[in-house]
Amino acid sequence: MTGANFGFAAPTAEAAGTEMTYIAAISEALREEMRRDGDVVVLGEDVGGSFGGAFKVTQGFADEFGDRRVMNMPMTENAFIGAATGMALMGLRPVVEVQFADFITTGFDAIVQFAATNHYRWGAAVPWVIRAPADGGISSGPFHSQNPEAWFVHTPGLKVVVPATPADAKGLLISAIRDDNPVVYFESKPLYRSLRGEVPEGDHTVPIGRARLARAGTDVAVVTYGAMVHQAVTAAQTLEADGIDVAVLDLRSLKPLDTEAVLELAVATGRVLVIHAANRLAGVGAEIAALIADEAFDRLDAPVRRIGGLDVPVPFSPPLEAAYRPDATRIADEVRALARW
Amino acid sequence: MTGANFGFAAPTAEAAGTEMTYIAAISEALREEMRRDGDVVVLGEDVGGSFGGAFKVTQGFADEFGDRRVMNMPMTENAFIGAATGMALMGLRPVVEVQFADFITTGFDAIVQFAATNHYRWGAAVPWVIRAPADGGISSGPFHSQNPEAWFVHTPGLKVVVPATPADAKGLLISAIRDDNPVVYFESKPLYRSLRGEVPEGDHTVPIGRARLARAGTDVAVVTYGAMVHQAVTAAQTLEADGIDVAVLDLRSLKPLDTEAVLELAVATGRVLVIHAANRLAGVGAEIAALIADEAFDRLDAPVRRIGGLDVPVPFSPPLEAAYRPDATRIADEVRALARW
Amino acid sequence: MGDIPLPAPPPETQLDLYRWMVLTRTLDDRIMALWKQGRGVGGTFSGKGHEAIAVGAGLALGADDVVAPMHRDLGCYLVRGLTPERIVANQLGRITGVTAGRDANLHGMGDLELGIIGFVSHLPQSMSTAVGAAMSFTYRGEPRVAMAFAGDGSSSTGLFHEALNLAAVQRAPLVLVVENNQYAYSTPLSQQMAIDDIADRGAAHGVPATIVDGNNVEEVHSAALSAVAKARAGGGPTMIECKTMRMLGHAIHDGAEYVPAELLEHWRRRDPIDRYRKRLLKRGVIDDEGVSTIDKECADAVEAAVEFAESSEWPDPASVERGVYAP
Amino acid sequence: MGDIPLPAPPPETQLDLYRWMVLTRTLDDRIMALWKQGRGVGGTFSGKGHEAIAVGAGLALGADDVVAPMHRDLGCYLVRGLTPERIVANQLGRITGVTAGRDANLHGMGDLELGIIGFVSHLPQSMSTAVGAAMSFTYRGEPRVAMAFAGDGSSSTGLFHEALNLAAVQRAPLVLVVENNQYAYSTPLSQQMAIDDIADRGAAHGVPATIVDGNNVEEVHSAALSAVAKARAGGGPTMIECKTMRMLGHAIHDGAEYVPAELLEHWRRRDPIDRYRKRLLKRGVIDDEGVSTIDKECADAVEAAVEFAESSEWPDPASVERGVYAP
Ligand SMILES: Cc1ncc(C[n+]2csc(CCOP(=O)(O)OP(=O)(O)O)c2C)c(N)n1
Ligand SMILES: Cc1ncc(C[n+]2csc(CCOP(=O)(O)OP(=O)(O)O)c2C)c(N)n1
Ligand SMILES: [Mg+2]
Ligand SMILES: [Mg+2]
Repeated sequence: MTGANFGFAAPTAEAAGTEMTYIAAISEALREEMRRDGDVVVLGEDVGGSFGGAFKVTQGFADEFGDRRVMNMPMTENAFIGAATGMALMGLRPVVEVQFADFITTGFDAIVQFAATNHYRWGAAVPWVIRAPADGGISSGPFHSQNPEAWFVHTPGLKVVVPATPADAKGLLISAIRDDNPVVYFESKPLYRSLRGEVPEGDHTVPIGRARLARAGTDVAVVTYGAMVHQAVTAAQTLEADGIDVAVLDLRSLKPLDTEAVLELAVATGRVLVIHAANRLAGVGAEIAALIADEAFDRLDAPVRRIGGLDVPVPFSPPLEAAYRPDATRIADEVRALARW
Repeated sequence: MTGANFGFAAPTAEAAGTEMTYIAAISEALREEMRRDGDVVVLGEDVGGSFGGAFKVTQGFADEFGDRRVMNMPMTENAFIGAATGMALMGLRPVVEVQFADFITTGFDAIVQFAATNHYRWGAAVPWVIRAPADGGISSGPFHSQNPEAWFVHTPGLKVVVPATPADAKGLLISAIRDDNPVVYFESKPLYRSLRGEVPEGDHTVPIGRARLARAGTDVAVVTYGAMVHQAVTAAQTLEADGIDVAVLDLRSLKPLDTEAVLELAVATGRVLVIHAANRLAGVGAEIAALIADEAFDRLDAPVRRIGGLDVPVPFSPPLEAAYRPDATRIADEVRALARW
Repeated sequence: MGDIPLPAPPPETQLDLYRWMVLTRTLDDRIMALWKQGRGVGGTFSGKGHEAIAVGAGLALGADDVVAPMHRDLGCYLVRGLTPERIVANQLGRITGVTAGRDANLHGMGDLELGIIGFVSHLPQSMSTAVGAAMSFTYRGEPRVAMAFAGDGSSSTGLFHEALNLAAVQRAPLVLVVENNQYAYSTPLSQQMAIDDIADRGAAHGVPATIVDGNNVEEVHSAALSAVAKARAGGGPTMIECKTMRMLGHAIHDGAEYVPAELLEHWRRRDPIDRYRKRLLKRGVIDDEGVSTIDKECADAVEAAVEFAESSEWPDPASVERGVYAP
Repeated sequence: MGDIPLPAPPPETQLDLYRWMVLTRTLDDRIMALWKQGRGVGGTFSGKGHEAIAVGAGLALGADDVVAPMHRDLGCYLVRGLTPERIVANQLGRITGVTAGRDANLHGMGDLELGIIGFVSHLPQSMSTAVGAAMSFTYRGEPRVAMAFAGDGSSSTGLFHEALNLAAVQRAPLVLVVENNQYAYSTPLSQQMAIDDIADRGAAHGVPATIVDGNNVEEVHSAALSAVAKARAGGGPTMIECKTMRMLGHAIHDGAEYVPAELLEHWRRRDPIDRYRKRLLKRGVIDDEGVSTIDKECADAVEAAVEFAESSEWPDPASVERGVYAP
């Protein structure tokens, strides 16, 4: 259980249009956009040179695109995210890597106060993307495991996406880069090299704001995103044995939220479980549950339930982190309870 | 409609144990705690000298307590909140003023990453208070009107309080100062000098984590906090004419939340409206609504509804801000709809 | 700082510098008066005393350059082409204002057509934004320069140092104008920092810094011209520390009783506009009639702007959710 | 930097400095080995090359002083009294570790009884915390000093400057030890900043700064002793820039292929422990047998610690929500 869990050292470039890992899909999307559009530049800590980023997403990029397009930054998130905003105002499309999503708070002002409010205030677009490697479950401790998406969903003016599959990782990153607004793109570290999937070749985009039905089902709906999608699907498979037919909705985009898809599924099943790895209290799941409980009020057969992380910093030690974090077993238990309601 | 709306210039010291303004109660609490306990120190921008803070909460404090106890800070929120943490670790009880709650983001790391996680990680208490003048409705624009409480409620390890009355302003500040944990104390600027009320003399504490029934009622429950409590009470008075008997619960403490009081009232009325001035999307109201909709599921006669700010930066111009912000009229309309459900 | 007399700029430039300063002061005074009469909306800021900096530095830029001014830089917004109409309308929250009622007083008064980046309260976000703009010029090989303004208070913020360091290590074409007006709100320099000159902060990042008399418009202008030329030629960033004094309170509500009267008096005698008027009269670049004409033109322009703004529509409440996102 | 030979400290101190460095290196090596064998939990950091700084500075403090070390300062945690047992157990996430399984590797390894403030990843939060601790000493009139560690990477962060400025303007009894190890993760100094010496950053805030050879433990120790004495006497903060080299990767997973081999070779020849051993042998403060004894003692202590840690219990999952708040 070392840094190798992130696959720090493994290669990310794979042949296009094949099955590939989640992280390779991110690299591919970024590489293709940079080839297509000279306005796309990359900046962040350690993203350049022969190193290519803590997770190697930009390995080989400096060679291909040059040092002025793949820029190593001093450890100054507030300044370099602000600089990305300046570049974006001048018409570039910067893609910023924060080394771990946990460090996004160091640039909080640059994101929530300036970039997010800019278009509303004086009509100037800020077309940047922040790539933020998030999530835990791999013994990385309180500062390399965070899921800070709720803060950004609550912030007017941002878009927030969280791909759960290699195909969406590619499609959402391309869409985010082409979007004229500031987009925070949360990556699920635990999926980086553990998850493989088909990825469409070439110009594959996924519209921001549209959920994906990861699994159809009629009895209970699980609404979730990121790595938890896979825990939910695993739970759903287990529950087949119990005769419970579980639908899994992968939100993909948290802001804007695909409220239509959420409500449709809620109405269809009447029983909804909302899940995320971020701590549950005042998390994004609260918004989703409140939305369903309001708008689908008289179509619900059971209360909208939520599973999330506990209201504690993400603990380091494996038994503690396991207790902190939702998983397929807890999901299955909760779905059973809902089905019996 | 100038800065005088905040009453920048009016005096804050009044005779104790009388009716006084909301802001005078804050001053009094702080002054009394400083007299009682030499470990209580004050720091922030412009809090010292003859000036006594942007809102004059600490006017006269430097004279009484000296410059080493009422410290003007350079405009460096991240550093001076971090310094407060260091002082707190050494056993002091710093009370930090951020000039406007909007600037709390500049010290975000110091709060959510260090102070909040400290006790969990290595067992050392951080007994500071951050006083954050929040809320709008007085044409102060996007950066002097924010209500950022949701971010902190989502953060493990913090406590968050929002007094709505002079008595609670005093009682909660004293409790916050004596609490051994980091407490973010949000003040409602629009109440500063517009609201007067009885304030108990001397050692008046209000337990953190306990809501207050601002108005009893049986038909519909409004759950809210801060300045919106008064809008809700006004709406409730209006609704008497409609024959609707409205209860208003003033949460006072957002973290920990008085879930018992919330659920009790939800069960008693079966109809709940949750309100805050912060933008509604993924706000604290979502947590409260989700909680009620889950735990009081079969006791609800109507969906839990929410009113909050719109998902836009707080706009400056009065007609826009009025459209942005909940008020008694909108509250009354929504309560009527709930009562009719 | 003013030891070696500078060669005077061409008469046309002298008149330009003077005229813009007078317009700035006239507009500033008028806005203060409006607020005192209760005709304002929200709070507002005066840049009185900062005219030589805002105008002198602002006029050193070319049309394609970009600038990030702040709350004391009314003159800079003006020289870049924001009309008094749009400015007053902004302060009054009207639909015809730069931000159409979205942002307050001088906040957010950006216009990319005019090369102006709107600022936010969280100081000095504009500085890192300007560094990024400057980096984009280098990336694209454009001979453009970005200028940022920052106060003495801002110079202690972390972001100031991060941004300056970034500009230095990237050799970004940045000109940083530090407006050292002795105070951050009520806090004097002595409680903000333990150094005498903010210019010393350049050395921490390898950025050359000069100190100028911020109440001498030609000195500011000349230093800015050099820094802009150097940046444009690939010479990297420069800091210009302008020593001045904030002549009114921090904002309209603030009487600034905490400022010693002698200090204000000292600087009042060095008023940038009075001094420059005397100088131009002495040089014969202008005569009394010319002075009156400019005064009159400025007064008229400002009056028209107030009239325009006060008779402008309020924004439509139904539009409140519009514009959060670029389409 | 090492030009004028320093007077040697007393032999006892020399032996102390040496012994703690050897213990540090032995523990560090052992932890690396554990991880290579797959017996680690999560990632971890090596401070190889930093021993003279962590030990030399750490030993300059008195028992009542406070220190905020970071991820390369294993030696400092040790000299302050954290046992190898608690340290290894922490790294392995056991209940007997400093953080009882809450925080990872060296993070959060604080213990106020020992005057240690635990750090967080968000660098350099410890620095402002140490400044606050120092301010509390002044406030209470206690003759105590706070010491903070920061890396070259940290020296570009805004917080570094804010904290240093705050220490200066408050004349806080702070000693700042900058560990300039040439790299922030994969990023060499040349891509981080445009200055040669981080010590130059002191001038931005009026903080005197000295440069020492970070691989010469007596030089570090002597500079730290002076700075501590000065701070204790009310003389305000000092920065000590220690030039050194990170001898392994950023963390256990990092092979550091981006570091030129010659650079590492250059610094390998200046290994702080090898150099000091030779020096002590030459001075006759220690003989070969003494060296072996220390080696053996350290190896035994570390072995016992590993055994202790590996046989310690895991934290009880049922306790996961405990301790978020002080009671
Ligand atoms: C991060 C942040 N904290 C606090 C404030 C509140 N504030 C507004 S202006 C100001 C003083 C700024 O001083 P300075 O940079 O010297 O500019 P000046 O107003 O003197 O021109 C303060 C504290 C702010 N705008 N931003
Ligand atoms: C605010 C922040 N951003 C990013 C990181 C990730 N990170 C951890 S250590 C490090 C490099 C630190 O360099 P330096 O300060 O020189 O210390 P060193 O590791 O070289 O001892 C980085 C970028 C972090 N810890 N904190
Ligand atoms: Mg100033
Ligand atoms: Mg380093």
